[in-house]
Amino acid sequence: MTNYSYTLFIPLIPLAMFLLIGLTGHKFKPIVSGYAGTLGLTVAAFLSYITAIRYFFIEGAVDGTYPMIKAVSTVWLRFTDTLHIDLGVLIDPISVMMLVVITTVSLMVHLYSLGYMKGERGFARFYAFLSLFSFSMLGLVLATNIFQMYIFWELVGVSSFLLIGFYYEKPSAVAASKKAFIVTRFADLGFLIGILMLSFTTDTFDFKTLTSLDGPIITSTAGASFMGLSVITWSLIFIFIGGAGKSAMFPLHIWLPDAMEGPTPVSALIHAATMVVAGVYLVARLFPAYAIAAPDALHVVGYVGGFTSLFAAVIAITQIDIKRVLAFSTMSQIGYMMMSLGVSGYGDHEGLGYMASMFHLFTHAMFKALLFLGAGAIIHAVHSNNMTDMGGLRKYMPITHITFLIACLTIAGIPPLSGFWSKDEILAAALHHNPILFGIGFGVAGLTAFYMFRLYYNIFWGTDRHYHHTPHEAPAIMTFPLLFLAVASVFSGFLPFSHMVTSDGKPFEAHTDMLVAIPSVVIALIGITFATIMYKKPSTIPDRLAGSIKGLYKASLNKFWFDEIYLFVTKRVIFAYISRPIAWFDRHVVDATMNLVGWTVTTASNKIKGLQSGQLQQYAMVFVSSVVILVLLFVYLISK
Amino acid sequence: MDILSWFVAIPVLTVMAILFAKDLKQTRIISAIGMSAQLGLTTWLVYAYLAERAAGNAAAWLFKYDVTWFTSLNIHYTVGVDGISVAMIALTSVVIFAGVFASWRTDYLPREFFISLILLSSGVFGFFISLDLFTMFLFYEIAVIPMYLLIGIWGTGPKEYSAMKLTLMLMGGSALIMVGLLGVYFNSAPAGQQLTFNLNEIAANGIPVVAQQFFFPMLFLGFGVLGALFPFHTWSPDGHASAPTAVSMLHAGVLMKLGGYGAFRVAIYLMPEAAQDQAWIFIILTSVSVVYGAFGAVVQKDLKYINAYSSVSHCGLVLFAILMMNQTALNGAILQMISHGLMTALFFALIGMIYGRTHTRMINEMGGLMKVLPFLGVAYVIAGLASLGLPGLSGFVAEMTIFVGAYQHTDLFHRFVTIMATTSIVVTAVYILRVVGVLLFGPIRDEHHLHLTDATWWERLSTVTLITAIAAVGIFPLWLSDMINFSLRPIVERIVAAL
Amino acid sequence: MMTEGIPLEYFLIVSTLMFFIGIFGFLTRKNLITMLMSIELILNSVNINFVAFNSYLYPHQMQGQFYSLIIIAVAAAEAAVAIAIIINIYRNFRSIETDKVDEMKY
Amino acid sequence: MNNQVMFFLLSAIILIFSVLTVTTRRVLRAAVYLLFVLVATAGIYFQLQYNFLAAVQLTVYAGGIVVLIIFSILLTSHISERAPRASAAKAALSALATVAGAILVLLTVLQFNFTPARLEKVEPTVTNVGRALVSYKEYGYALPFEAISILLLAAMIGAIVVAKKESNQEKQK
Repeated sequence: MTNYSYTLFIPLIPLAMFLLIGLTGHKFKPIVSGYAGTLGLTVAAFLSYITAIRYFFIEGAVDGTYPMIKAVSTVWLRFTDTLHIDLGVLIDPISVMMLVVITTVSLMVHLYSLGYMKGERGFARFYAFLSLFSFSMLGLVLATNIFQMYIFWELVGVSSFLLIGFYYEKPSAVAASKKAFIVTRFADLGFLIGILMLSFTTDTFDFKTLTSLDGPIITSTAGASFMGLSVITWSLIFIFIGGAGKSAMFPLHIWLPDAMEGPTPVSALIHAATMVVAGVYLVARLFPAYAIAAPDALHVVGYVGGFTSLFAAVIAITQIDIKRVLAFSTMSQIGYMMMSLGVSGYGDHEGLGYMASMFHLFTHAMFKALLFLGAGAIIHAVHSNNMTDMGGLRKYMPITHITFLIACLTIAGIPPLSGFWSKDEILAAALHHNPILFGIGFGVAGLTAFYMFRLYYNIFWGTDRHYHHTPHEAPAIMTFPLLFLAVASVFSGFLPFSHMVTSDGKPFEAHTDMLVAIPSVVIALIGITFATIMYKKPSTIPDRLAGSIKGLYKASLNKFWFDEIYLFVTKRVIFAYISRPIAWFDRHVVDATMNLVGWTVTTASNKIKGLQSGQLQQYAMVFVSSVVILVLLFVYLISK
Repeated sequence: MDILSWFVAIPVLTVMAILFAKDLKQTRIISAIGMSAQLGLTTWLVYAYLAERAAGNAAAWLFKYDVTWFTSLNIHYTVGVDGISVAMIALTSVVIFAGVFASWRTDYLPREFFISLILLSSGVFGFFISLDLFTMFLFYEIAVIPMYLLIGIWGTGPKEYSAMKLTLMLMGGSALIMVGLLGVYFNSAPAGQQLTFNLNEIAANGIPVVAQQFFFPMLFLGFGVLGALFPFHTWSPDGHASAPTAVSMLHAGVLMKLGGYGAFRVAIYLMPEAAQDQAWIFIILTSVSVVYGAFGAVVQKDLKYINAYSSVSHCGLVLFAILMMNQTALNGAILQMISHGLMTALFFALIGMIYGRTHTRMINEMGGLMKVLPFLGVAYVIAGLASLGLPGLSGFVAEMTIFVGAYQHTDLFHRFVTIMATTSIVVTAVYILRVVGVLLFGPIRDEHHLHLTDATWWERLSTVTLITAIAAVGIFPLWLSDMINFSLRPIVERIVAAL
Repeated sequence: MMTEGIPLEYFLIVSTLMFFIGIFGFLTRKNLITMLMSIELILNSVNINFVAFNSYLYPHQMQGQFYSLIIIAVAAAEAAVAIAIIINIYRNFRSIETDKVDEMKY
Repeated sequence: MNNQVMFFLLSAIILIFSVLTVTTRRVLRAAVYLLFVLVATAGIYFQLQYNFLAAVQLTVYAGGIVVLIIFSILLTSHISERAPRASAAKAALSALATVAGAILVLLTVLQFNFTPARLEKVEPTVTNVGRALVSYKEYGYALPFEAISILLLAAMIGAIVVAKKESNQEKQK
């Protein structure tokens, strides 16, 4: 077996950069930090590519299976003899794939930010956080055990928090970062409970043991059950809640649109390409457990994913803020991936959904990062996030325009761009397993094409707006990542994913199902056509259409009022009916009880003090009457 | 003199030296030297302890030393350390060291202040090294009583009230402890044999179960008061809010740990049968503490109140874990004591520093301080992240150990309350982020705050010491955890054997 | 015998009544001097008791008589000291009413 | 018969003047009434044939203490001054307590059956009293005698100190 221990450096280099920039960044010129971070990531990316090439092409499958290799592992914290958190590096197809995705996108974002963030206050801080994020995300995907994953899970959460709140003087950014952290934290609670339940049942955290076919999960007979589902199922559902939180699945999605308050490169990296797919990655990581031991949990995953993808697509149609459109589109696409996992079986061609999900994860990372970076370039030029402030930009920003168009076509699923291939596999998998989900997926494909082109036309076509200064193309340091990602978006579809990343590690032959491919292309084209009619030239159709379905339009525009519901629950219910009463109870009941004890003692002592009045005759009176009473008692009453 | 007694002697010597100091300058230099020596000694102790263990010395207690000081009642001055006490001593040294620097600029009666503060720490050290229950109690009282003066004289706000409340409630706890200890003493040996206060001898003899049932709740409650057990925690918000910075640090950071440590060392260790029988009552109370404290913190407006309630929650977790009575949870309890000690000390230090600049602790009167006070801001964020259990900082290690340990129980009740307790991590995130969001982020709310100056060197030293310790525990928890585990094993075996 | 026809009980009744009259005076009079006089009444009633008991029950001894003597002596001493104190109080308080002399309370 | 008449007369004087002593509102009169009581008590002693005691009673009490009291009264209050009436509640309570006490004691006393001793009586002559007073043998009272002497001395000095000290302080002021 090959020695992969050098992969340890892939996460450690960004960590070192984080510490270096974080501790000494303020001593140098800001740009030094940027170069240092970028350089570090370049090395990491280089190592990742080497690893991928070695793993997939040089070493290849052993006995027809891609092995799961623990390259490095050291005990970090011991709970019991069997339960201990190890820190290590796990090499298997999905982790290697994720290494490539993360380092690539992260490197592009690092480069891009050199231009985008130029002159910002806190430039060094930005790069420090980016490095921290890269470290955490790489640690997450390389995790050898579920607790290590949880550790890095939290770390990516906090990096995301820090980056969303990068403009910490802006109240909306602060609120968004807080929201993101708390919502995902809430989900992580589910994750943690899931881990506790799982570890209690199986007595291990180790992924290799958990997912092996003769491991404790899969071999364990259902055991105790609760509400008809086994403990394993429950724990996997809880773990999925964690994943759903990070991946912004319904109903834990509300943080993602707000997270767009962060700098745009961050949105591209964290909230489009890498961190938000952690949930998908988590389910994929435990996939054998889901697929074999807890199919019910997998169904939950599928339905949640399917519903989210539809739900988000509907909202995306009406949003004005271009980053929000992209955010909902991200949600929708991740829902797609989840759905795909949900409709997958285990092994061989049954595992098509799994493969498709990973495939889509890969391609999505490329084109979504591209879209966000493109959006960033546009925002950089226009100084606004709203598409109502844009229009006719195609002549000012040709490179951005072309790359953005490519990305739109990719996400819409037009062959032969990468999005087509991955989406096609997903739909094929859904068709075989669950027609309802297929229907949803099919509809979402059309909606996606529609809203993406609505976005595209609104930005690049239509009339010029009144710009403060003439928009101009971004500098080369920003356009290079766009071009690179555009190329990746175009060609990544041709990667032989079914030969590399499969549910059981064994390659299989996937073929394009014309029965699925043709309708999906057709519906995408229909979506694009509608968008072209409505938005290419200024027209009144959108307004009239909106008028005719007013209720739905309004619901979509307001994101189905989910923010308001959450706000209601947190502010009105938790604050007003739990926290405040508890605080009140503490002050006015518990504390008052203690004070009452004190008051009783003081008052009693004051009263007793009053007895000692200094009045001689009062004492004498008491003395005499007491003697009389005592004599009466002892001589006459008790003795007789 | 034996090595451990120096831990008591150095503070006492420092206090005596301070008596000859002329002004603030000399006082603080002497204090700093004394506490640095203490920190150095602690480092040496940790090293020596680990070296002994590495050399294969498997005795439960190391560096033992024994003198009889009251023959007729068989009271000894017996000292010794195991992994748990070494950890607690290390915590105390770090916190007192940071505390001295945090109160660098005490201008009102500085000599008296430092004398009380350091005297208090000598009590704490004595408590952690004692193996004789009576001596332990003596040191406990030494640690608790200067608190009254420290809050009553150097405090802010309704300081007399708070000091009185705190002292009286803790004295109430002490009274229970005293009764419990006497109960233990009179049941410490079979009839006709010499009664003893020695922890190990009592453990070896065992206490009759009937007596246990009676004295366990007294001892547990008595220590629980100091450990902020619901509903006896209300001294904590007022006390902490009124106390001066270093006192809050030491009190929340170390003194509250005396409660947890005592509950574990005395109540649970000596009376496992009763503990097993009655644990459910206290488990309910502690899990209430955990959740209640967290929710209570959400709506507070005063920084110190927030932290005090947060302490209630975190210390509740300590007692909660102790009551789970298995190796992992107990290990978690000790880790949590250390972790909470460090981070709450950091919090209070920072709150003191911020208060010293803005002259308010109301979060809604401040805002955007990150911009003017970047060092303190970053430190506050780190403290907050430690508090909400971010991996890589100490809180995570401790909480996870507790949760995993507590969940290992086979019966449903324990697992259910564990899940209840885990919800606190979300609520913790809510209040921590709320404070960070309002206090540090956003626009600057008060124009006067624009001209604030960032941390001075002593403030930096104080916070960096604590942050380093937090990160050290958080990043390399294994040595600490293994050290504690090693010493816990015989204790847990004894507890389990008794059941 | 000069006590012929007078049973012991008669003396005791007189002394008891005198005793309680003294107590009543002590309880009701506010003037310190009248209180002192009440005390003298009480002491006298006791003396009568002692003497009567001695005479009737233990005529072969003289304890009762001596007790009375000693009591008289003590009463004299007491009166002297008490009056010194009273005068002192009067100097300080310009009054010898008991309810005004309650500085020592609490 | 004479004895009885004499006794009742003395008893009546004692009781009536006792009551008057504690009830009169004029302090000086109270002192005079007290004098009557003390004299009547001396009469009782005479009747019991304790002549020495009676003499002491007359000299020390009637002659010494009452005079002392009268002097102090003159020092501390006006002749015309009338003591304030005790409050009704206080008087009632005191009366209740004393009456109850008196009844209780009387009941006890009268229930008890005293049997007068038929022993040879030691004549309480001055000779006998004097001998016993300074004797340190059996039934000798040397020790109480010395004790009382010291007490008297102490009281004397004490009285002087108490009465004098304040004036010194006043001077210092």
